[in-house]
Amino acid sequence: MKHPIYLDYMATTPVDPSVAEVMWRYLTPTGEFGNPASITHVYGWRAKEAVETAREQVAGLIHAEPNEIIWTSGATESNNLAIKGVTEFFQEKGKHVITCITEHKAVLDPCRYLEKKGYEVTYLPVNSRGLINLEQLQQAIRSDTVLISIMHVNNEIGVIQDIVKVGAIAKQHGILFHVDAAQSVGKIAVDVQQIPVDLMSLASHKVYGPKGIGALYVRRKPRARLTPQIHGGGHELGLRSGTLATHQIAGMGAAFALAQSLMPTESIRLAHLRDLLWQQLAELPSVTINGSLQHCIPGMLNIHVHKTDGESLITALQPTLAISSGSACTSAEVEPSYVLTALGLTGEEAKNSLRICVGRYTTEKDIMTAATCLKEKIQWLRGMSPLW
Amino acid sequence: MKHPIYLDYMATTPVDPSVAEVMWRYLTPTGEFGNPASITHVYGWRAKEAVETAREQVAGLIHAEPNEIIWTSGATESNNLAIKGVTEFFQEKGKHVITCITEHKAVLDPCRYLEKKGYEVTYLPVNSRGLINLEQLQQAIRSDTVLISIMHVNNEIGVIQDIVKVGAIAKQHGILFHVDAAQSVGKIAVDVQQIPVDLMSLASHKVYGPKGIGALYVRRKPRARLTPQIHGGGHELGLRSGTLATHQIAGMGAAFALAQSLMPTESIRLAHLRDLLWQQLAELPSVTINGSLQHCIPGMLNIHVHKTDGESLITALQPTLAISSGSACTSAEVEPSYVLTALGLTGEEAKNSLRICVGRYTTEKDIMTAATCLKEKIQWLRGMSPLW
Amino acid sequence: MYNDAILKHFHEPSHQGPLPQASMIARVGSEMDGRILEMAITVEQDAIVTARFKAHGCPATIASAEWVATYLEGRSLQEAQNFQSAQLMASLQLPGHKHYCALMAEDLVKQLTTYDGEES
Amino acid sequence: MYNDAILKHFHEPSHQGPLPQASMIARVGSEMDGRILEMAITVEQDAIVTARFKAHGCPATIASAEWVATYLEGRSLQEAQNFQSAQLMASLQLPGHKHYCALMAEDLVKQLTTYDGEES
Ligand SMILES: Cc1ncc(COP(=O)(O)O)c(C=O)c1O
Ligand SMILES: Cc1ncc(COP(=O)(O)O)c(C=O)c1O
Repeated sequence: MKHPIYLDYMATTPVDPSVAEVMWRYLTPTGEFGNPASITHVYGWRAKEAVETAREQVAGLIHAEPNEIIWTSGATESNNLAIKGVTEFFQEKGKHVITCITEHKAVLDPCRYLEKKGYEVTYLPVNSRGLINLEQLQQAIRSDTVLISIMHVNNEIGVIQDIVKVGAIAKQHGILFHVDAAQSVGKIAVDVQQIPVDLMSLASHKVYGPKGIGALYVRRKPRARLTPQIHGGGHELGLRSGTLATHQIAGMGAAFALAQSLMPTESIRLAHLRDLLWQQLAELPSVTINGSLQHCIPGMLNIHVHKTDGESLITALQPTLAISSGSACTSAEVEPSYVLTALGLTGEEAKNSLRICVGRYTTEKDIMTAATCLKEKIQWLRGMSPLW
Repeated sequence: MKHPIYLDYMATTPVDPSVAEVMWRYLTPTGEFGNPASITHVYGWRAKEAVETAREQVAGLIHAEPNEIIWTSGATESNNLAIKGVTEFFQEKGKHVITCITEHKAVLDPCRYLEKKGYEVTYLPVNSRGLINLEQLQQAIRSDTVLISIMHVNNEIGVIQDIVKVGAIAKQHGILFHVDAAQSVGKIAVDVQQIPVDLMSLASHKVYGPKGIGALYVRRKPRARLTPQIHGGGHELGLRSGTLATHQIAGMGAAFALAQSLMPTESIRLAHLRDLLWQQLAELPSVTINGSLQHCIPGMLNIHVHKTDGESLITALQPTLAISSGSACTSAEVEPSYVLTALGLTGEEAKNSLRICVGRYTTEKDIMTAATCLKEKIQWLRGMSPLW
Repeated sequence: MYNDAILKHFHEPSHQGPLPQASMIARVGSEMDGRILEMAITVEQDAIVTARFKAHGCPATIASAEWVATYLEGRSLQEAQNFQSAQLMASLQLPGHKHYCALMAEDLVKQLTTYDGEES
Repeated sequence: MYNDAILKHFHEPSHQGPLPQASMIARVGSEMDGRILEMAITVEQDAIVTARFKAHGCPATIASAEWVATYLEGRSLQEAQNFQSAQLMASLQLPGHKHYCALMAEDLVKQLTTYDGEES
């Protein structure tokens, strides 16, 4: 089966071929396969060098110091480490956390876990564009609030929260601020010198790096304190134990360096492709945007195709286009997206929505094919629907 | 610098070239790079297929069912998940854990963490060969013991504990039994049908698979219960959330399948190489074995070179041989191995010990070179020592 | 990921569309539920000549509509009356969580074939 | 991982071994400490002609021994008396946790060059 055009770059990205080449160097018997913790021989030294180079590359993209980067197995673990690590460290200080209703499950589920352990969590609502209200945030703050966790870019609708302002509010109240930046870093400028953020989760596989590796930025000045969540050997300044996966880390480093150099041109190109697609789709009646293009990262489009079953549309598109109805999920049954219902859509409307995301390997030709196919299949489904 | 002969296969192994080829298939834009959780397109389906094939391969090597395999980021995380997951789940039942003094840090550090949280941990001693005493184990069991965690093969001396008997004792008392099998699986036969084990940690990078991926075997019948330690999306039957790293998992699967097919011949070959090396070194005066070859996995040799500084010996060998004085570590200063001191060696004696481990790419010629070089450098150091 | 039988019926239906000369029309489901099945048939001498559906819903719903339309054509009303959801479940190998499509179809066929004295 | 200066002195020492005709011998450290430095010299007309060491310990210890032996040869006892650990630290760029090697060496040279009236 010839593969369809991939338009699901928010779910995951392929590894850039140049990044895969870098990874390859750290694998086989003829490569630098050593354990970075092996201090007694050159295999270990070379591996350690690769790890530290990558640390600089990852730090570089967000303007952090290399020693502020802690390797993890992905943004899910980074979020867990940040949220559970900070609340555990400050358990005597308070047991209240503020987050947002449209966060990724990798933030919400740790919060639910905290609730089971006696914590209180405030889930801020969002407006129809997906943005939180800073006044509501202010009002939610209590004397026992120990952490605010707000994502930078939403993984379903691409909306960018104003984390500079959120951070300022957190700072003003002396509360630690964590940002899930899995979907922003590498796509839009992120500068921890400008953002008053204490902890930031980074993912590799959303930025053309390998899956299974991520990082947590942990500010040094002033130092963000947290309790490690995986113990055993004291790697990563004691914050995250476990053998470092050299090829994965080197891959993430290379991917971040590449993202940094491509961002200026890619962000324009992707915005153009997205606009082109939307221009075509807007010709159809009753197709609307979820969220707001104004606050959206380039390349991202979430549309509500009114009165047109989302699953059928996706299935009709399958031979030509690979897209999704929301975040990648673990169950067989299609659940309406809680992100879209938070914007005010009904369950049915949410189910009739598509997440389309273009990326580094999407061409203008792909977009033309996609637009044609989308229009055709929407019309075809509507043509046999009793609702039209 | 031409790389020295690698004799540190306990620290990590290179990825077998055939395994690296498998990994490559799941990386680049022309490969199966999808997110295994993407259920709406062929990219996701192919990735999921790869994950499930690997699950069968990993389960196959230990005679488990595929749905008993939970992917993690490595044996460190697996140990954390087992130890913290079980104790959290059974916190109402009791707060006592039994383990062994020579466990890997990835077991000991989680235990120390539990102690800080009010748990009591019994650390069983070992005899001069590195084996625990089953009577002492029996005596250590209390009514509030919820977990026994004993490693299968020690990472410094290669000694094999009798986990069948340990498991029988645990079962008899209705206590969950966890085994850190990072250093045994793929090297010696491990069959969960024969071993009454509830949870078993598996590592990929000790078996010619990639670093940064591992698994926890969780018995289904009777079902081992534990609380997840990383939340967010409910992957892996809810026990471990986070995007699955297809290439890593496929690599671990391929590596385990390969280990299974090579084990019969490799175990004989590696035992032979190790014996050959020991035969040569035994010619020197005052070189003795730490632990016992009788209870040791093939390929492994830990020797005490009496009155001969270990760090100087390793450094003298560096241009020719890559070996270590113990486990790969995270600090610059050489600490005496707690495993060796547990056998009864003094700190100085432990420091004057070498861990030598042969592996899949070690040839007989390598062993001859290694033996010559070791003998030469030992004699050279002793020649300039005032102790000789 | 649907099986080939469902996908084939979904991707290449040939019985969708309006049927201006319909003898009977039946409809089950609702927009609120997220699924609607509508079937129109022409009947000549107690035999169903043509069946045309309209459907809104998941791929299994649409595939079921197509399957039922094909099934109906050429059968007598009596025969069609005996239609049971299990036939459709088996033929399309509907997964458990899609059995409701077959149940909807059974309702639909019942409505169509249970002549209530009035043509709709 | 040691620097090149240390490694060169460690891997290729040329002053190790016994010195049968030694004018003086000094020794610091102990087996318990895990390090021993022993230095023997021959002295002619207040000048150190030959220096030979024995050493047990880490690479920095052995490198320091070699460095000191080289340093001593050809110097007068008075000159050698002025030897300070900082010279060795700087020359071999000993990392902080290896400074003790230079301190041992200073002790050793002091013992050697502080003539106590008897030849050993
Ligand atoms: C016995 C044992 N347990 C656990 C680990 C840790 O596993 P990982 O390297 O996958 O973090 C190792 C190796 O490092 C080991 O040898
Ligand atoms: C916003 C956001 N946070 C966290 C994650 C989880 O990260 P990972 O896939 O590395 O587990 C994702 C993607 O899956 C994401 O989009």
